[in-house]
Amino acid sequence: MNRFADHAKNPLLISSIAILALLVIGELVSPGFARGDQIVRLLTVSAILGIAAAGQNLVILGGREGIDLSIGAVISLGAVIAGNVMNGSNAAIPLAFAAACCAGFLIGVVNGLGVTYLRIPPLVMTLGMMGVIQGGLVVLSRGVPSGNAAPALMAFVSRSAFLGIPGILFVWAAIIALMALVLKRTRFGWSIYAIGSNENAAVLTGLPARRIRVLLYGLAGLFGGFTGVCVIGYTGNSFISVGDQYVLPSVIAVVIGGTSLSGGAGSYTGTALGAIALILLQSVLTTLNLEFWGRQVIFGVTLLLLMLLYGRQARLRV
Amino acid sequence: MSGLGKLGGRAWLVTAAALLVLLMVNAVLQPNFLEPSVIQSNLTTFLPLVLVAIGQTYVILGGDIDLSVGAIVALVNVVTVTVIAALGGEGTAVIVGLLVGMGVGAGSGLVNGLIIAGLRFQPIVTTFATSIVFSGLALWVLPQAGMPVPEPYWRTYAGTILGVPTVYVIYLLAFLLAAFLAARPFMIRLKAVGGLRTAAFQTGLDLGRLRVSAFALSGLYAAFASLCLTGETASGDPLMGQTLAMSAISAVVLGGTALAGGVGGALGSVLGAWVVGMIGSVIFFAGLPFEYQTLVQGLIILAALAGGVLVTRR
Amino acid sequence: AETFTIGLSNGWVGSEWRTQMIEEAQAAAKAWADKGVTVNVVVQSANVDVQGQIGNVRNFINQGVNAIIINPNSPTAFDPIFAQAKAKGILVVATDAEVSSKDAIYVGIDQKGWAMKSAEWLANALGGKGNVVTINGVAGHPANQMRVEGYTEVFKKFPDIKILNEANANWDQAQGQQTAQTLLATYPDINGIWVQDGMAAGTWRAIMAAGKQKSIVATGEIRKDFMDLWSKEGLTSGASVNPPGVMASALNVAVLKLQGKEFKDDVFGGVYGNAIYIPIPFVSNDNLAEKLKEAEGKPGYWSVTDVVSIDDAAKFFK
Amino acid sequence: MQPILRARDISKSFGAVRALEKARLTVERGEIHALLGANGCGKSTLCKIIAGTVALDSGEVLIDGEAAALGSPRLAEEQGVALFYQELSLVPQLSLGENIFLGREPRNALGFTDRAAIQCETEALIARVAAVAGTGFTPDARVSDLSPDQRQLAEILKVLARKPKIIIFDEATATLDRRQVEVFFDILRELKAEGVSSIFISHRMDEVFAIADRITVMRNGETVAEFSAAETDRYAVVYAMVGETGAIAASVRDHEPLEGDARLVVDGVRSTRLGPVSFVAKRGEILGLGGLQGQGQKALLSGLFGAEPFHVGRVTLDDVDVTARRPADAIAHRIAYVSGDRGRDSALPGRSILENTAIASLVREKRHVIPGAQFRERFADVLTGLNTRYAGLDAPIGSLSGGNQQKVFISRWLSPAPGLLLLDDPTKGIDLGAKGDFYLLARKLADEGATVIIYSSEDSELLSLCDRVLVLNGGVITADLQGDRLTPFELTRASYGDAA
Ligand SMILES: Nc1ncnc2c1ncn2[C@@H]1O[C@H](COP(=O)(O)OP(=O)(O)OP(=O)(O)O)[C@@H](O)[C@H]1O
Ligand SMILES: Nc1ncnc2c1ncn2[C@@H]1O[C@H](COP(=O)(O)OP(=O)(O)OP(=O)(O)O)[C@@H](O)[C@H]1O
Ligand SMILES: [Mg+2]
Ligand SMILES: [Mg+2]
Repeated sequence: MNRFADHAKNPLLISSIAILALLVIGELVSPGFARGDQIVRLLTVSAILGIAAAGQNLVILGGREGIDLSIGAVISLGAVIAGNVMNGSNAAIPLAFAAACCAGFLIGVVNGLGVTYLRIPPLVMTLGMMGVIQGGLVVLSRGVPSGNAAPALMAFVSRSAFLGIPGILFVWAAIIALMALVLKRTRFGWSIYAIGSNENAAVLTGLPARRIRVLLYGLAGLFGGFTGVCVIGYTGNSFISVGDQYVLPSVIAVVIGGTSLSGGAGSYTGTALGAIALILLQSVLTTLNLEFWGRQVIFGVTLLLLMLLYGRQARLRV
Repeated sequence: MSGLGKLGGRAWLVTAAALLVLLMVNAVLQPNFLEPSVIQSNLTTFLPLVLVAIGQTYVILGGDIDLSVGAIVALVNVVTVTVIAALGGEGTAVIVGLLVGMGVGAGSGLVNGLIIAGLRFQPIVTTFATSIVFSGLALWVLPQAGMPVPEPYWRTYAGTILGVPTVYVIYLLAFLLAAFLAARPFMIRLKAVGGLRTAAFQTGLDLGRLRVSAFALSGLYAAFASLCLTGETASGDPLMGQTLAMSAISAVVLGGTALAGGVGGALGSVLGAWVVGMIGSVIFFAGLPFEYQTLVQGLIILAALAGGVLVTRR
Repeated sequence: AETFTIGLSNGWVGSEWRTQMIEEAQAAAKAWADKGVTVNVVVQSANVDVQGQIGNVRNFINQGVNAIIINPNSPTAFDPIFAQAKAKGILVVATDAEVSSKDAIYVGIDQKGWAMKSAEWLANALGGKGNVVTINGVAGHPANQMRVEGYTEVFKKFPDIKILNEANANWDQAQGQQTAQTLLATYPDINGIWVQDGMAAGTWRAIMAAGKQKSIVATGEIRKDFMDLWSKEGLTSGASVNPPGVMASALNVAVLKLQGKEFKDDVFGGVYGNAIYIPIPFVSNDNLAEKLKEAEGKPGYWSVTDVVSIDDAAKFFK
Repeated sequence: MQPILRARDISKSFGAVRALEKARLTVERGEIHALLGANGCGKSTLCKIIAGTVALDSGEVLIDGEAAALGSPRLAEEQGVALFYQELSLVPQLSLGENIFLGREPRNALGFTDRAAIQCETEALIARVAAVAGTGFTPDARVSDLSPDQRQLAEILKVLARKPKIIIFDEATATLDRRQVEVFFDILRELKAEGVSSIFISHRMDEVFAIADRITVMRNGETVAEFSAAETDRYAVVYAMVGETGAIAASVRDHEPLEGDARLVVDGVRSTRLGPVSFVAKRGEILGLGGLQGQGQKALLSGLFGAEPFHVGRVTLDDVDVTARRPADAIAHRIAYVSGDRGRDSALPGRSILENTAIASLVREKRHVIPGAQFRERFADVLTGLNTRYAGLDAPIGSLSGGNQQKVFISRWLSPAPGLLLLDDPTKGIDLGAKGDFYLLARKLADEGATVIIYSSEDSELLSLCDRVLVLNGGVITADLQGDRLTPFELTRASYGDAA
């Protein structure tokens, strides 16, 4: 029982089991669901959510009730900026990435400054920022052509680059590896865990906790901007609410990936698996020929069941 | 009382000041702003947010958060109109509908509370998941908007009870319930739970019961809000109330309740909700071009939140 | 000269279609100057829920406008507030989505007819038989509901058309694309996809990614950038037009009414008996080139539009 | 007669950590019973089990001869047990009065909280400690505004207000000064006179022998000895605590005045509750900071470390300006700081022992990438050198007992050795064995050329360890004791200043 409980606490294992189970259910319900090319497409969608969740993961790891609700608006902004910058031209893709990431980074830094120096609770700061960006997008998108994704960007997201696998998956794999490396093997990574675990103690070992936290929010924005470019690569053109659907799922992916919402513990590998599990679940539900409300209820209940395994708070009486 | 004044005092004074400024600006921009009918219509508009914010206050004071209030509002609305219609729409049907609606609201809150406090789930993600379930159920009960409520219902809501506008009566009752709860040991204990959970536990408080009560109250107040909305809209709508949760959190924080729990109170949240409502009104009467409205509203709210946190910080 | 103040209320700012709707209404108001009528418009446009939009209407009432034109967030929720507006002598016109209030009129397209038109096109394009999936907007939303009724009614007339699955993707292009991907993978034998609005672009991307653009027919949409793609890729598609000009049309009708004209007795119809339906243009491969010419020089987000001119509007009156 | 409390064969494990192994404790009616043992031997765990906050694995507790219900703190309270928590059980956001009556608020006829009664009853309780409580200790003072010793007093009052028949004081005197301890002892004696039984946990042997009737000693989760205080002596008790193998640290003070030049020069520093303060310290010197609690000793240390920077003034070390604006500045100048408040200032809970150890070195050595095996070995060596007992570098820090955790936090600064070591009551709540290791380490570092500044709430620690003691009062230095003048008498006199 104890051994089982120990394993049951390993989020990587649980997410993997959940993913396998969903694949099996999907294949049973509709043969062909777990086919290779379909899996690749689902992974592509997961990659977009997963990259968005990377930023979310960082601010959550950094503790102090870290969360970024503005990430959806930043994604939309990134998509709109990228669309305007590229406007169908392959040559402008690097510039589009740069511009979207910069804009996201700057917004993230503002979030970070508000959270650390003005000590506004992150939920509130980023919620307010979400409203501001959405308003800014309404202003920005008016009269300005929203533009189109460049063909090469769309190929990057949905066409095979190598062995039937699109470029974005290689990029995501690289991000997963890089995040694991940074979190486990660099001082910056250790610092994130340290400030998430006990900020005061981290400062007393000489870590610039506030600068790190500002940077984390900046990175969250940067990942948001990057996601925005990927989204426009996926959809072909941008619209101002395109990022809304990523806000809470990015948090959920982090949580079912085993990162504690109180900070200081977790990994991005888990988050990536969480993102895949979430997208798979949505997909399986789509294939079930149910009324919409039934899909909703099953979706919500499944999320609760997943959290039953490891999204829980510590017991008070030990 | 002195202790209360010292602890909660500064936070809601700031919000009150902000509200005063907004009121004055609005009065300048809108000549008939202070006419009783205009005041009443504004207060009517703000009422559902006020109610949801009061309920959310208890959850936040206890150190949790409830993102599902919007979905509860929708669920209560469709259940109420369905029950009233099913019972034939007479006087007793309305009463039963109201009671069932409140039961559904409190019950939904209870479910949240039991899952979160009982199974030790994270409140943010849990209430997000239950909100998906509640909205699904709302769509099951009433797949599309419609099903008018009987005329006496919404005529009474828009009219008067014993000569007093019904909306004011509801404000009064909501305040009385909030004041009742504030005067009970329940409030101190809830703040203790939100303030430092281990200490509250070691002191022997029944954390589970307190947190569940807070969620149930939040659900109940969401039901009140929903019943008001039903009075305002005179019909069922399974998509009702979707932006309420986030606005209510803003209102609670603007009202000086600490998001981390342990500090604050319902009165501040009422002021906070009024501030959120007044910002929209001021922007309208300032005559901004429409594409700037969302931006300016966002900026003002962000500034108000930041300002509030800054001023109350020590 | 006559002067009227008209309040325009829009409860969702998530798409450029809405922006275009308001801009066209503003332009229509200006155009009245030629007729010696001053029409001042006051706009309230933000993401609000029903309660927020009721607040908007209240503001208009308190401000003392002559008429309110609203793109409502609910068909039924405004009955009491419209009654109050009418009591103050304010004309209330709903557009884009019908309202149940007997104190308001509706000027706009018949959403059900809109769906029937494209469903008929799809059924005919399929030769009256085949497997169809549908991708809808927000479940429970009135416009969505009427559209579902519309296509259901049409497809019922074709016994050989089988609806395999009806999914909801919330009028979000990316979700539409993701849903289409899953459906395409789940049902290898899809012949036709009936899909609404912006989600059509996403659906077509999924179809193209699956290499099935020759074997599947699907409904399309009326944004310029989609029509560009449509023509470039030689797709087989058809799209009912819900013109963003509906609000301008409503405004023209409203001003005529404010001038004291009386409606003809038989103009009203619709679900609630208070609707003036305006024509629904249709874009198909037959007239695509022509519509693209109209769109020349417009930004990618521009939608094919149509406004009931003042003269045409006058035909509704005695 | 029945003992009022009898705990038998209590066992408890936290995961792999065995906290208690058939521990026992017997307390008679109306006695003051000291519970002693090294850090991590399970004292707090045993108490928490009796108070219902920790679930036991096996064993039984009898109160008045009846099997006690241990399911929740609430049940324990109903059976007349109250626990003073080592980490305190106060809610910082609530007022003192609300905290004291939390969960048992007086009510009026309508069932509403009777705030007037809270105010009045709290005032009555405060009166018992008013003489030593300092300013601002009022019923409506917010607990987060109280100083650490005031919070400790508040926890004492909270426990008293529950009118229990068995009170457990788990290191209730840890941050109290002598006068406060005296008042606390008076309260203990009153309770005893009323027939209330007290369990008293402390690491200060003086206190134990001053107040206890009987003594129970625990080691490694087991109860190893029971004494009557009158019939035993310190040596026997300490011997039982550390076991045969334990070496008891002797005095390591070097009585010869130090030769050499001033190395650390602190010139006119000032901060909110400090200053102006000026002094010099030599290479190899262990400089103590004495005086009553809260006279600016901590402010001085955290100022030197840059955690709460000085407003004015200048600090030089080896003629280099080391006035720190933030800890990183100080660390760059090889200044190290170890706090006694491990939970707040040192521990990175949930992280591994390696991370807890190595993080400061990464900063100091400006490394951005974590090096490999050699790096791990380096810290394993340091920890071993301090006699730290741990399962492995990757085990979480929480798996260690308090004393061993403190060794980890000290080891942060030892590789390489610091030039100036600031110790802020570093042995608070640490057992004798670990303290001995600690003193030896401080002396060794000093001998190797470091300057050590230590604040301690225990005078005996300063007297045995330091070459010189600066006594602070009201934020300024009022005495500089060294050589012949470094005696308990002089230290006490200087601490109390004119008021003595
Ligand atoms: N949030 C709440 N909403 C409504 N009623 C409540 C709420 N909390 C408590 N009550 C009810 O009020 C009464 C008093 O509650 P309270 O929490 O003060 O408990 P109590 O009577 O003091 O019990 P105890 O002291 O044993 O905890 C109880 O009957 C309880 O059910
Ligand atoms: N909640 C917990 N989780 C895991 N281990 C724990 C927990 N509480 C205590 N321990 C472990 O149990 C052992 C006994 O700890 P306890 O706090 O009872 O010791 P103690 O005698 O009170 O020590 P000290 O004198 O330092 O206060 C230690 O090894 C400690 O690390
Ligand atoms: Mg202890
Ligand atoms: Mg109670």
